[in-house]
Amino acid sequence: MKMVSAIIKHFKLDEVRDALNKLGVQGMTAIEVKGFGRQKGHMEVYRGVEYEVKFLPKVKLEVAIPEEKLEEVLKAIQSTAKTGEIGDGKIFIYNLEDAVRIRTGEQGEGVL
Amino acid sequence: MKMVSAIIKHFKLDEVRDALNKLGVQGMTAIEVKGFGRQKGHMEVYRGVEYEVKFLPKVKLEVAIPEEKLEEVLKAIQSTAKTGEIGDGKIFIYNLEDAVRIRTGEQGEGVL
Amino acid sequence: MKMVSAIIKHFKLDEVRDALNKLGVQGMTAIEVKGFGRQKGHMEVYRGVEYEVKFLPKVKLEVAIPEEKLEEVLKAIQSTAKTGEIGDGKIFIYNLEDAVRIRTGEQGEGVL
Amino acid sequence: MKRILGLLIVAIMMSGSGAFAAETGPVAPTASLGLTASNIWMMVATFLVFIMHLGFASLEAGLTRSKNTVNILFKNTLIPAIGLLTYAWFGFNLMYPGTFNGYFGFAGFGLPFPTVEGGFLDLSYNEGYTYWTDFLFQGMFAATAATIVSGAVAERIKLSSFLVFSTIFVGLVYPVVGSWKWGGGWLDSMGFYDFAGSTLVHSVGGWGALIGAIMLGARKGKYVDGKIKPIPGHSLPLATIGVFLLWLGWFGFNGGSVLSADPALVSLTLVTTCIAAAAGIIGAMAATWTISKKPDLSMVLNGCLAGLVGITAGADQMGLGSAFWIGLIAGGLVVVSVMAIDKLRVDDPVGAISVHLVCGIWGTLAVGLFGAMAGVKQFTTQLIGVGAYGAATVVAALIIFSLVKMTMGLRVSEEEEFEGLDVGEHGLEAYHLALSPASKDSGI
Amino acid sequence: MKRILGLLIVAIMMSGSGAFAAETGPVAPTASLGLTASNIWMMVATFLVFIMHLGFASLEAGLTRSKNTVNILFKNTLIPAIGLLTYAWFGFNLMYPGTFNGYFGFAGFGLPFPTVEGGFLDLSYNEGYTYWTDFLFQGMFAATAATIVSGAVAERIKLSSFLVFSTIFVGLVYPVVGSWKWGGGWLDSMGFYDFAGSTLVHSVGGWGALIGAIMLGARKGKYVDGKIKPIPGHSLPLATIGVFLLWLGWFGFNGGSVLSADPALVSLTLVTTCIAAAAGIIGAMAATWTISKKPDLSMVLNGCLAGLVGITAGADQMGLGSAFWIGLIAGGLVVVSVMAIDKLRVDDPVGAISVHLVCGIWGTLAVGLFGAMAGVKQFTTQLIGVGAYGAATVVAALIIFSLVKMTMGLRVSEEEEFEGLDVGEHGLEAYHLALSPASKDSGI
Amino acid sequence: MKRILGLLIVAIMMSGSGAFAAETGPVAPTASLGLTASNIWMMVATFLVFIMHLGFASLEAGLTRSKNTVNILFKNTLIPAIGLLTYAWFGFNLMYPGTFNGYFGFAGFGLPFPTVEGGFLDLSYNEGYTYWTDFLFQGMFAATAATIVSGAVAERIKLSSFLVFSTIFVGLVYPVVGSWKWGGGWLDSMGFYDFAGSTLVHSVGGWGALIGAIMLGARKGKYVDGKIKPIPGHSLPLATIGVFLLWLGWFGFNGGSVLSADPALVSLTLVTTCIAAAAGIIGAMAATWTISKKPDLSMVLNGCLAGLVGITAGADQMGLGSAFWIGLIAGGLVVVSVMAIDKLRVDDPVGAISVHLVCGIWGTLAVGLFGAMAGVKQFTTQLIGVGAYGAATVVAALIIFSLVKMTMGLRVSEEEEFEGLDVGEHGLEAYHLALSPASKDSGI
Ligand SMILES: Nc1ncnc2c1ncn2[C@@H]1O[C@H](COP(=O)(O)OP(=O)(O)O)[C@@H](O)[C@H]1O
Ligand SMILES: Nc1ncnc2c1ncn2[C@@H]1O[C@H](COP(=O)(O)OP(=O)(O)O)[C@@H](O)[C@H]1O
Ligand SMILES: Nc1ncnc2c1ncn2[C@@H]1O[C@H](COP(=O)(O)OP(=O)(O)O)[C@@H](O)[C@H]1O
Repeated sequence: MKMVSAIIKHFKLDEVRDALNKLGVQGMTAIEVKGFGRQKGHMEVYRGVEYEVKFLPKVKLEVAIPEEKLEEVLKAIQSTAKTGEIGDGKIFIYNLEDAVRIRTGEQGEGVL
Repeated sequence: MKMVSAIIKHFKLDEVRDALNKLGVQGMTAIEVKGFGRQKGHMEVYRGVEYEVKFLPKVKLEVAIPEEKLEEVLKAIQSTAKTGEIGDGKIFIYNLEDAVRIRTGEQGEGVL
Repeated sequence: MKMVSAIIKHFKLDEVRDALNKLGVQGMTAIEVKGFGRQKGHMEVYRGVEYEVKFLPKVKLEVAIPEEKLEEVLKAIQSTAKTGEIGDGKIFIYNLEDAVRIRTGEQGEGVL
Repeated sequence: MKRILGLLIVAIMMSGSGAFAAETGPVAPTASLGLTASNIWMMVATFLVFIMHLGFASLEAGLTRSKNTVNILFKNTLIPAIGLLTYAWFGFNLMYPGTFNGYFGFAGFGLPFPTVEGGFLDLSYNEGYTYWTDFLFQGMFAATAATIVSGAVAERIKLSSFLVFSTIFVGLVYPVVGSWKWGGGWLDSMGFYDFAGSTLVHSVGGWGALIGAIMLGARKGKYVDGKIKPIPGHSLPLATIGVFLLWLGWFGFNGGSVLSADPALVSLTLVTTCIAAAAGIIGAMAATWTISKKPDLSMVLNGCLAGLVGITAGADQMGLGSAFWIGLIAGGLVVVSVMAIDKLRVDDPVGAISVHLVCGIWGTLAVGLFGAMAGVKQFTTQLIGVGAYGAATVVAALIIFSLVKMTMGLRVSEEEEFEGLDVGEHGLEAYHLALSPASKDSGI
Repeated sequence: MKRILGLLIVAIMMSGSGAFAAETGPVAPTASLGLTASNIWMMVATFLVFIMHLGFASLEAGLTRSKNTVNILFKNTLIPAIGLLTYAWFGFNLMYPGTFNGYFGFAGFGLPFPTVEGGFLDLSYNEGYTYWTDFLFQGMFAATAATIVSGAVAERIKLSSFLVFSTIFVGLVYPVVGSWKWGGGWLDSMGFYDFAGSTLVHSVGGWGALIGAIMLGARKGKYVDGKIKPIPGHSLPLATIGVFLLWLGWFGFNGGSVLSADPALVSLTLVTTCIAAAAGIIGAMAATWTISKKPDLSMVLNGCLAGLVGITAGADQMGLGSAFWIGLIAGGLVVVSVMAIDKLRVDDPVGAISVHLVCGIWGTLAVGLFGAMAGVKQFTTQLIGVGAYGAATVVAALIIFSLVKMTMGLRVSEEEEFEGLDVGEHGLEAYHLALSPASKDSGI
Repeated sequence: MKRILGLLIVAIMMSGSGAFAAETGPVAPTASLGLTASNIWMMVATFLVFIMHLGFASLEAGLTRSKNTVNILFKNTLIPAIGLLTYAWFGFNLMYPGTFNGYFGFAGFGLPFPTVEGGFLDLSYNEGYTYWTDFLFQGMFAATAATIVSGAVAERIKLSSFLVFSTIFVGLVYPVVGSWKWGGGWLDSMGFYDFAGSTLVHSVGGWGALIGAIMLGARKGKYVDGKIKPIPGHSLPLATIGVFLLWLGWFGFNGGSVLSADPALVSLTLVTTCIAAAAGIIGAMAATWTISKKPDLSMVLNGCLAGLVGITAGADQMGLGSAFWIGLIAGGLVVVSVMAIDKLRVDDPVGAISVHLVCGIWGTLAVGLFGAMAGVKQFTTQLIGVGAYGAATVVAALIIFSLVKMTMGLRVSEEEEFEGLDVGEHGLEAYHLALSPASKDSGI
């Protein structure tokens, strides 16, 4: 099992979710985060003093999937979340050792 | 070392924490997230237009533990977080390569 | 590639970020979390009833880096985030299997 | 709910012209200067009492959880609407029936369209205000009694059940028992004194709150394994705005109860009101700081209201010293009472019972202990009044809540309670705030 | 923007003493009791109308997203400033030009410094208020018309463009069309009736809002793939505070429009105003509960305002029954209208068009259907008035918005819209809230 | 702290009847129409000044971090309570001692219970208001001076230390220096003019704020490595609500300072007040837009207050042109001043020093530059007044703050400052908001 963690722009969330649903992904978790990468933040002014807001708001989407779906999931996220401008985000892939469904106690790929 | 990441219902947090404390778990981190799985969200209405709120609020609890505790920790979370209804949540298990206590610079299982 | 996840005090964020930037780290993601470890929370009172606030606010900083930078990154975080008091936080290290830049679709260490 | 609503609307429609009576168009200007001046004062007082509804809405929303905020705001928006309409339709004529048996009287449905010739709009009606001002000022008062209940039953009562309860409580119970004193009924004849409503408004609301809180039971998670678990309010700025607006409103609540702009009497009333509010703040601060070691803002806010409720029965009968003591004691009392009621496992999220019932009783009795009317005889009469209002309101609230419980149910489902009434009853959430830069010194 | 601002300032400077006229220092006290009393009332009414600006600011901010909150608060802070200054400089003298041709008149730049001897400050000016009170009350009114537009164009209009539009709209359009009725112009002669501005203020603002919303187009993400996607407001407590403050303000808006403290007339006006507001709440609740199955707080808040706008044209001409029906229908109407306008793909984040334009028209026509003036002839005249104001304002708004669009552009960039106007236009965010303990029953 | 509080309470108890004096029960109605009307006005003005306390509470809370919000609300709730009680106990009699040496006088502890026969409640006391109204209006004023300090020392001062400072500052310093002008003292004799308190209230508060901010030092993290790091306020909606309420309050602050309802004078005062506020908004917008390239809402809000503070000293002496210029300059001045004070490393979280001290001085001097009193001689007298109040208040504030620092300490621990004073001083957090659906166009 893999855990795909994608950091994307807020307004792309709906599209990405729909794309993943179409691939049969049945669950996911979203987290509000702040980050920066090549995209560098922006200047704000408060009471005459300029300062850099370094971290910009993004959504982090975590999706646990069976290994065989990895390729298509990555592709789906990458293509829907893309606008072509910097700040589009990144996807990180972790190995997931196991998963448990709390309601039933089941374990393994079947719970995803 | 393992990192156990449990997505649970808010009102179960206290119970889960107490159960883990009893097992000797000395630290954990909680994050507010939104997610869906088998549980599908609900409808809301705003100014006459119905729409689906797809992501429901959950708490994600991250607990780093020594490998030997994994079994009992999973069991403790699963049994206390369970209500038996869909939406109870999921537990994900990652391998944790190392851990550092910032205060002292110590590394390894001892810091958990 | 490694994912370094550091749980630190809010007011240390700026320093840590600057230290990492100096090491050539080009991106990171911050998340507001609540946690406890050796540091145990504090008492609050509401309408005459005392109760323990168990989870204290922290920032979780996630930084994906090439493996060879791990050592220096850990050191940089540990030394800048440290105040010497309990509650300074912890660093967790995960293996990162892959990373994708959404804008371009590139994969691998180069995107970090 | 919809059916009941429908019935209400149809009923109002049928009583159409009957209900709101003949209309003959605008009236010619009248011109008594004294009336003009006093009427201005009474209108200002009306505005101030009106703004108390925003005060209650803010306070109650602030002291409860954000998942129930829409529900609370909704109730507090409906209450003045229901209050004013029922008061126009029948409440005013129940409360001021003219000459009656002292216990129950009714001057008929709807308000007449008063005319100058009829003597409603000039000095022959009153030296202090016109018929319309009278109605509006009294109507705003009426609605506050229902609002008090709202806070105590918050976060678990079904919306429709609450609306039905409120309609009956504010439409029937409040005016009928109110007529006993302000309508010139039996308690008035007996010498019972309640200047602006420590008992008639606040205790009446407070008794309703008590019965409601008991019949509903506590919020899930409040009392667990024999321990009290605090459920902190979601926004203390909102609660603070509420209390300041309520203090502001009290200038009209007490100052308007003079029923004229008499400079000496009104200004004295305003001063005693403010001194009691200030002393209530100090009293509550001293109590909470002593008992809890830390000064609890929510208690101090309750303390301000406690002082205000306490002075209300005798605001025109006190000097500054008396006002100070009444307020100071009320401020201390409210802190102790909030803790005691919690110990009794009666779950009152905003402290409405302590503020309005406990301090309402205290203020009513204080008329017999302090100021110009102090004396054993008056104290006894005050006790009788307190008892009579308590008995009548408790019985009425029990009956209404029981009927509602049997027919529509009182409490939302456990699941809805967990999820929040906002989503459950309204399908709407109160806040949509993106996670924003932290305020804990970090650069995020 | 800066250039325009600069020009404005220079212009004001040049007209320096000319603009604001001769100053001869404080005036000696005058002493007519009737004037004193009435003037107090008119000043209180002025304060109440003033606080409507905070009401609008809160309502509009509450019903939009938190990333645009600073921008909305900024606009709503600027509007009363712009309104008062332009009104002083020329608006007042455009609206009340004295004897004129009935279509356009201008009494010159700047206000005279009135003197008692000149007859501005005692009974010879007016029995109800002094020259200054007159100006301030009318000036506060003027600014509300621009505020109405602000809500409908929120979350996408460029700040500088909005400020320029508002300056012209409130400085020129509002007073000129206003003079047709309140200045004693042609519609006044014709018998058109609009007591406190259902048409002159609310519809005028509403037409501006409609044109603005159409010319700007919808917010990104509002209408996607042929579907309406709701964009919920970020804080319903803020919106509720706004509506209560607006109701409070309406006591002055309508009550002050009597232009004296005449007890009978003012108090009747206040009662019809409140009954209509209450009925608007009930009407909207019934409509939203029926249509959407769940009672939507944002609709009920709009319903309250709808009732208030509806009664405004004839608040002094109605009895309670009429006021009730006007308010009830307005409350239902606003719900239907909000949904219909959304279906037409006109994106009005706060419902300003439905509340102010639709219910403004309804209220104006209601003068011919209900109350003392009801009749076919009056109804026809009301229709003519509605049409005349509609035509004139639409044309004016079209011209101004088009000129602004051509010269400075109307809409922010797509990127800025996504990021929020707060960061884009102001470099400032409205909230800096750390993630705080949840209110979902958890211990975090 | 508790000990001091105890002492205070015991002291009040001991002076019991002495303090608040004999009570003889309610007084008989009096009946002078002029007094009745003017007294209504003065009561309304009192309410408006009262609501300024909510304005300050909202503004200060909004412009600081959410981890200190409970603390700020607590202080701002306590201040009117402390202010009113000390003013009743001795402040009023210090400020208006009757005939005295011009520098210090005291008419004794406690207020008499005034009677009609004694001439306190009818025309023989005053044509504009009763004794009680006088006390309450002045008492509300007194408390504002302490509130001003609160903003500048926010986020780092110990609660108990602040309460002790405020008690002495508002109880002793404000009335004694106030007596020099309004009590008929030496500056009054000299011809110094300060209509409603640009100096007596705002500069006095502002000097206290300056000394407090300097003695406390900056908030941790404000000035780091020689650079200024902005610490944005946590809620600009709250701050905006605060400023609108303050403007509303100023109608009473300035309008009430006429001390009668004289229609000409009061309405002129209201107009100059509003024009200056509007011009202050424009001035600050122009300054911040020019200097920072982006229009900063927090600066524009300060600009509005700057205009109001600026006009306060001469609100009854100006024409519209003068009022405009005074406000416009104040609006620009406040922006420059906020930036300059920051450069001097004096950390004033809300801009209190710039608004109240700098613009208070500006307004006081403007009386000698604009309007009816303009002239070299008056300007010199104004300068003397500014200097005298500056010297006296600085010395007094230095002494009190030093004593408090030596005995109880001034500043919270570094750890508490990081964690927030809400948890540290009160064990309570201001907000409990669950992370809610984002408002950044996402579906979460
Ligand atoms: N090395 C990294 N470690 C952790 N998160 C990162 C890293 N680089 C980027 N991110 C996250 O991805 C988001 C998008 O980065 P961005 O600068 O847009 O990338 P790109 O250069 O591919 O356009 C950032 O806001 C941050 O949250
Ligand atoms: N595949 C997944 N990847 C990431 N998170 C998931 C996934 N499936 C479920 N979750 C998380 O777990 C939560 C609970 O899911 P739920 O539908 O209740 O599971 P179940 O079907 O086991 O009842 C969701 O809200 C979501 O946050
Ligand atoms: N075992 C753990 N698993 C997950 N997070 C942890 C764990 N231990 C500590 N943390 C996180 O680290 C933060 C700092 O812990 P702390 O008690 O300060 O550690 P220390 O004992 O090293 O001082 C906690 O608030 C929590 O968020």
